[in-house]
Amino acid sequence: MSVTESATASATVGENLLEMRGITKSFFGVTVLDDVDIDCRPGEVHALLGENGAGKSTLMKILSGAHQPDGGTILLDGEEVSFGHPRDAQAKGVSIMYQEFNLLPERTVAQNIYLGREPHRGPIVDQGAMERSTAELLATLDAAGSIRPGSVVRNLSVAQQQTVEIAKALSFRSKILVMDEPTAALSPHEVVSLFERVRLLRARGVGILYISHRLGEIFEIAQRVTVLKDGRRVGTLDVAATTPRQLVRMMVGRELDHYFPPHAVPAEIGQTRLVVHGGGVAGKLHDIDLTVRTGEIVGIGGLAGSGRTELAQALFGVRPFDAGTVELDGKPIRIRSPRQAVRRRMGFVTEDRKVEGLVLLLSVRDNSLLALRSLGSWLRRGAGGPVSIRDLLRSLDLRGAGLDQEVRYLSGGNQQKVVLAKWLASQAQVLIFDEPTRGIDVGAKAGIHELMRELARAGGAILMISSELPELVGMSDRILVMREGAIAGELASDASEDAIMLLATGEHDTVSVA
Amino acid sequence: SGGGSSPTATSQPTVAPSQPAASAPASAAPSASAAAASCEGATANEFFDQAVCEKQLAQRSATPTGPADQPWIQAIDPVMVDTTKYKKDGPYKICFTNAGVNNPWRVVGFNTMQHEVKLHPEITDFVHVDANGDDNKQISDLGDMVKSGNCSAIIVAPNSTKALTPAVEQACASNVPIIDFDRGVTTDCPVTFIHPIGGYAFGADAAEFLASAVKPGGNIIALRILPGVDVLETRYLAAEAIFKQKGLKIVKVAQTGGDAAKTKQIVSDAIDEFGTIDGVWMDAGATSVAAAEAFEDKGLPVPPITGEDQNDFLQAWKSKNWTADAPTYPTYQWRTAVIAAVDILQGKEVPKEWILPEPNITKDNLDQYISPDMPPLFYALCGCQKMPGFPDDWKK
Amino acid sequence: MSVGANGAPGDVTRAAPAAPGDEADPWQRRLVRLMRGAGPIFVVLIVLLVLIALKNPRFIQPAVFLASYLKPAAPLAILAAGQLFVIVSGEYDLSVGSLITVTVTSAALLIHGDPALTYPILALLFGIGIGVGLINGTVTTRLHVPSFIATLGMLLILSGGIFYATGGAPRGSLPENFRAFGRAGIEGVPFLGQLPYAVIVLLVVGTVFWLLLHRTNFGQQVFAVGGNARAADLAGIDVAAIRTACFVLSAVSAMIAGVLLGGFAGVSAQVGETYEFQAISAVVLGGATLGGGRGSVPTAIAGALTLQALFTLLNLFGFPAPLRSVVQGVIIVAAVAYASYRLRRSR
Amino acid sequence: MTAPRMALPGGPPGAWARALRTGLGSANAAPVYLVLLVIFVVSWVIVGLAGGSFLTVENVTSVLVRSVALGIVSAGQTLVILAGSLDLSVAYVISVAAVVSSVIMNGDPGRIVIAVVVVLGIGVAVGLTNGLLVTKLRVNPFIATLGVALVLRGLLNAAFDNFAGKVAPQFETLGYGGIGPLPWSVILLVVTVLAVWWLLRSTPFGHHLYAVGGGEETARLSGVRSHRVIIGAHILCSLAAVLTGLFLVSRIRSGAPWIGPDGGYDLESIAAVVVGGTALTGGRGGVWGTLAGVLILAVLDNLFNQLQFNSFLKDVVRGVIIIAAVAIYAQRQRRMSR
Ligand SMILES: Nc1ncnc2c1ncn2[C@@H]1O[C@H](COP(=O)(O)OP(=O)(O)OP(=O)(O)O)[C@@H](O)[C@H]1O
Ligand SMILES: Nc1ncnc2c1ncn2[C@@H]1O[C@H](COP(=O)(O)OP(=O)(O)OP(=O)(O)O)[C@@H](O)[C@H]1O
Ligand SMILES: [Mg+2]
Ligand SMILES: [Mg+2]
Repeated sequence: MSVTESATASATVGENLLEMRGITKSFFGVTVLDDVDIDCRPGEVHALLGENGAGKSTLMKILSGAHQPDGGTILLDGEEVSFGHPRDAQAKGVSIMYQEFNLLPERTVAQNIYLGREPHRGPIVDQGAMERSTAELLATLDAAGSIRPGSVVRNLSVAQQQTVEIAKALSFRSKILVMDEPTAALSPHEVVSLFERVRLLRARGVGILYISHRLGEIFEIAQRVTVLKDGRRVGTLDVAATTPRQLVRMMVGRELDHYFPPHAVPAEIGQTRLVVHGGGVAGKLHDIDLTVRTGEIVGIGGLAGSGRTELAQALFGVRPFDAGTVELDGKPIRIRSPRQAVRRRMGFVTEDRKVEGLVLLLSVRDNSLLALRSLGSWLRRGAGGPVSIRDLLRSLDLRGAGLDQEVRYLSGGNQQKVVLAKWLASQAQVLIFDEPTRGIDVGAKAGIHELMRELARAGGAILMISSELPELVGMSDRILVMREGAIAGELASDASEDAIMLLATGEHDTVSVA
Repeated sequence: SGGGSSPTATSQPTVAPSQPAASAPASAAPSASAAAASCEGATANEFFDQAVCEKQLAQRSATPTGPADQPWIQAIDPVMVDTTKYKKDGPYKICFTNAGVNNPWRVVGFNTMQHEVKLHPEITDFVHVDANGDDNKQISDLGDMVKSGNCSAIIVAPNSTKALTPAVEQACASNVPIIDFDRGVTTDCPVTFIHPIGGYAFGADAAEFLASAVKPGGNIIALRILPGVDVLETRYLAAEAIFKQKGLKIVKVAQTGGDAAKTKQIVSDAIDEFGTIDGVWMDAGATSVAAAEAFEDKGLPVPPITGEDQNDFLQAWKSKNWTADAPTYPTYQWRTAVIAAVDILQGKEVPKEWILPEPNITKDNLDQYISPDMPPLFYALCGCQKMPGFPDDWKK
Repeated sequence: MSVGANGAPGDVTRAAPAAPGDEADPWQRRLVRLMRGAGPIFVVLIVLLVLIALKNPRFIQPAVFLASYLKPAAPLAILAAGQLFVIVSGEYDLSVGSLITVTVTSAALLIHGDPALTYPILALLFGIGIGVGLINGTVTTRLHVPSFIATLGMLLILSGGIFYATGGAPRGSLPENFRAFGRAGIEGVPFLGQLPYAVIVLLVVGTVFWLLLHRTNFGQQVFAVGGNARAADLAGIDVAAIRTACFVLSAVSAMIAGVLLGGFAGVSAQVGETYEFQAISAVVLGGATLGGGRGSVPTAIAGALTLQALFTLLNLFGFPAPLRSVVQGVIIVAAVAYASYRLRRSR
Repeated sequence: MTAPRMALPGGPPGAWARALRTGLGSANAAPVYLVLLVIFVVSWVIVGLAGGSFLTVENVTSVLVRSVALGIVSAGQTLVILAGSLDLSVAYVISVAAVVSSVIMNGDPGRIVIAVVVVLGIGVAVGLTNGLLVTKLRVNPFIATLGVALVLRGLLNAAFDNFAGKVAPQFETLGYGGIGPLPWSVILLVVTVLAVWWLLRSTPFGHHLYAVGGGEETARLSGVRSHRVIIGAHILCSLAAVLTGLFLVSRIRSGAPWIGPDGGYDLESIAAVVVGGTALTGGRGGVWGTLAGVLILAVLDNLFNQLQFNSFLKDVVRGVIIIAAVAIYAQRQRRMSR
């Protein structure tokens, strides 16, 4: 579908450290990688770019042996390899820093970093050596002060955990290093020291595959960039020979303008719905003040770990506020559990569909009725309800799935639509979206954006957490930016992405585009 | 746990002389006189001992020493041993390590034992430790009693034969008099071992009764609690031999695990399978009533059936006028253990092997053993009827 | 309880789902899924019954079938149906065996053979059952004790408690009007002869539980809770209440099973032994998933009937008693392994 | 958040608990030992008042000896539970070990070694079976090990229905002998616990065990061969059960097929492990906690014996204590995870 620009800078075979050819992969019948090629040379940083759900992480998980490809070949130093287990990949000198945290909360930093390859004398793990080399690693990341090798990961902040992930990836001293969004939760000066490491590794001839949504970073350290879209390779370019605008077009397949539905006009915005004064959650959030009115979408931006999900969880009673007051339609309320929130016609589209949004074993119908049923009496006969689920899902344009299809067989986008159906069926008036389009393909993404806007127009009050700046800017009528558990500031819908990053980091940062 | 195969979950081994030496008015015991019976033709397996079998069958007609109205201090062919070396002045502390009180027979027995203790002012302290049917715990329990060094005498009711032997040997070495009753141990170091005649006799009584009551060639179902418990195996071995001699057909041998529901199920299935069952042989009486019900529920007459001196069986037998027989394993041996302990401490001689007689309950002497106002799981041969506190203490 | 290697949603055993994308009407699809997901156990059951009939033709006479097969099978079937709720909601109930013993022994103790007391005491017993269920549920959901441990503790408390009360062995007795439930039946029914009350009770309980689990809001929420408790919670479902209700249903089914067993064979101290494992085996044979989210009342009952048929058959063929547990062990493991294999293949 | 670490009377301040924890290498060991301490002291007082002797060499050794059988098998159970699995087959493995070893020895000292080797071999086989069922066939551990238990039970009862064989007299010293007041059996227990502790704390296997129990996927992505780890844990668990069987048969002189199930070692060992503060979900806990759990049950046993308490009432108290202990840890864990 999308034009494949001539892969100008493709290297001649032989000098490549790594070649992945014709990689194909599908999950539950949904193809997420389709005949993808990528290679990497010694001492090169090869960036991998693409929208959420484009397949970047999956491709890298195949390289690291976490997933097995349905088709395609992997060549290391020209010889074909196949990784049945991550250990095989490690043995061949491929190490990866995963996007989602892969640390054991109950274990120490050192134990996590050397998990699976503990230094040992004879049969005995050399704890001392382990902690010493951990300390050295952390020192190279300027983190020796803040993180002890012996401290239990559970007690670390998200940013610190991110740093540990990096230290772990570096500790492999491997030929190929994959970094999947390493800077998502880092503050700029942490990013700087990370890049120093990366340059040192390049000098040592390590090949680095680097995934990031921040174009600025790519232009700073990458030599080549491959763009993925909907699981296909759009093209590979020399960074020197391209521009952010070109990359964005390759990623999105269209110009960014006239992509999001129009913002709310003042007339559409009605009375105040939800108000929080000085809301706080011990150790997580403090001094939260916010207001959401009918008809408007309030965006919440910030770095990962800035407390956005906690805020959503506090509002919805998952981990309730222990300080401050909340008002709904002018009346002070206390929401101590999600159940109470649902009974007040609130809805929460969570960050992680599979874990928090859906019962994968149940059918589309049953998932759509989840919230509605929780409101009904126990003995009422199962199906139905005031709204017809069939019509509802038709209006959501849920393709390729019958009502009795188990949701685990749906694509990410369709799954997200079922989550929406759940809240529409329960006629939720105040809706919180946490990363509503994470891992969802462009088409479905536009559909979901349309729906959110329609909900607002229909008098809904919407709070939208997003890590995607374009989405934030494109969808929000107002933007709140969080930093370290507090609201750092509020911006108008026409705010620039720099302005958001500036508030999010509290200092100047490289410009980032989706 | 997922259910074990322990003999402790089962009812007790029992034996009975067909001539209840004195405890019953001379009654027509099973027509097949003991003399006629023999152990010929029994399956010679690890448990079978021809000589012992013959001896037990003979002992059923032996006349025990001692007062006829107190069978618990009677003894069959006693060989007395001197106990002066254990003589000591009271007051006494008697220690009792008990396999458990985990079935009706043991409950009645232990209850009776406690009342026996009350009859001896010289016993100022009676220590009872319950092993919950766990060999290893009982070994520790016994060990602790010996170590504590303040027991005048130790009574042992082993959880299983053999297992306690090493511990008992150590106990004997401590010069505290050891009294073993109910199950044996494979050492003769205890001062006395109190037990009824033996499994062969029990099995034979029941089998002889069926032989007399069931037409030759009739179908017999033999219900056993579980295999492998020596004291139960002997019952079956003797019965099997006698059925062979008398030409009765054992159409089914099944393990009930001592569970009423299972018993009833097995019998009911057997009736469906074989059409007619002419006699039911039980190696223990706890589930006899359940077995009989299997016939009643099919609207069939209850065939000749054997049981034990458990009250529910005796009452059903009488009220429903069954053709039945109840060999017994008297709970009064729990009294004997205490009596023996005191005798030993007072230096009186006691039988080395104290073999107690047991009445066999037949239709003729049934009435004297029925106690209508007692609970169903009461055992008639507790020898407790004249004790202070009877019957209330046995009802509560 | 976490099940280690099987903790990940992908690993727990499930019946195979209907193929994606196929657009049949719901009822057809339901039928298809029933056949695919639950078929095997019915096939196994029928095969076993046929084998029994071949060996013993009397077996298929309605009267014999009812009296010698269904009647004794009823308690386990009812117990399995109750346990199923707990399993589907993602928990275990190990206390049912001892609860059965408590029912029988305390009934005998309290009624003491007096027919007049039967119904009051029955009411009291159900009170106890509901109480036990509530405690199991509360300890699990409010005190966050894994149900495996909570109900194991309850097992010790109940069995210890009842024997402490009775002094070691059952006391008292059960009057005929109590025993009738498990023993008697409606006489003179055309071709059936006697229709045992136990079978009627099984039909009633089975139907009620089936409606509850598969035809009500509550039932759907049980599946949701077992399938993904966090998602259920975030959808406003009262997870604790649902799970507690499941424990109550399980306990009540144990009381009913106890009443039938007591009626069938009278007072006995071992009456409840190993029933907790039998029930879980039956439920698993019926294709339910330990860890929650999958299962159905008809197949759970079929699982129980299959176990019963298995024992009858082995007994019929004079199989040495010990080897029966071998067969049972192999069968439940094979059943779960097969389901788990089909699940992975279906991906 | 560090506020009251324990809901127990006499709980010392956090510092002490922390010291204990680091010392015992298990986040939950601290409260377990406090529970043990409390129960110990309470028993001491009660027995003292009742005029019994509690803190005597005899009594303490008695408590320890009573802990040996459950202690060893629970140490093994700790491994599988830490790995996120569990093992319901230990009771029958114990019986198999007891019976087979006694049959092989049959009173001949010369055959002690071969007997021990053979039963250890059986242990490996059973553990391997459990492990393969759980990992390769993806059978839920509860069902897998329950099934194996049923199979063992059947085979055992089919082959042996009574005391079988006889151990060599020398072998009985394991059950009854000792150095001075210290019984060999207690030394065996201590050695086993130390070995498991060392394994968990100092070997790669131990680290991987915690990792797999704490998050199998994470461990796998980090290059841990999670299946091998789980299988290994099951093998070691069965071996521990075999040791228990050997100890028990050395006490009862002749193998009895009911010795395992009658001791209720399957559910009791799981109970001891969780009372010891190891999470049933895996990944958290340790063998010292388990030892404490076992001692708690043993001290209760001793207390009830000395007071001649009704043994059924003891089950009630056990049930309550098991639930209460786990409830306390659960609350504590939730506080920490906040
Ligand atoms: N284990 C899985 N099971 C099922 N679907 C999956 C799995 N992992 C990824 N997917 C789907 O594959 C698609 C690609 O996911 P992937 O994580 O590779 O995207 P990505 O490019 O990394 O996105 P992001 O930028 O958000 O990280 C998504 O639709 C996702 O839902
Ligand atoms: N209740 C929770 N339990 C465990 N992890 C959580 C919980 N809430 C949030 N997290 C995870 O902790 C990290 C920090 O979450 P937080 O809400 O503080 O940051 P955020 O601004 O939402 O970042 P993100 O971009 O991950 O949403 C995120 O990865 C989030 O998924
Ligand atoms: Mg990704
Ligand atoms: Mg978040």
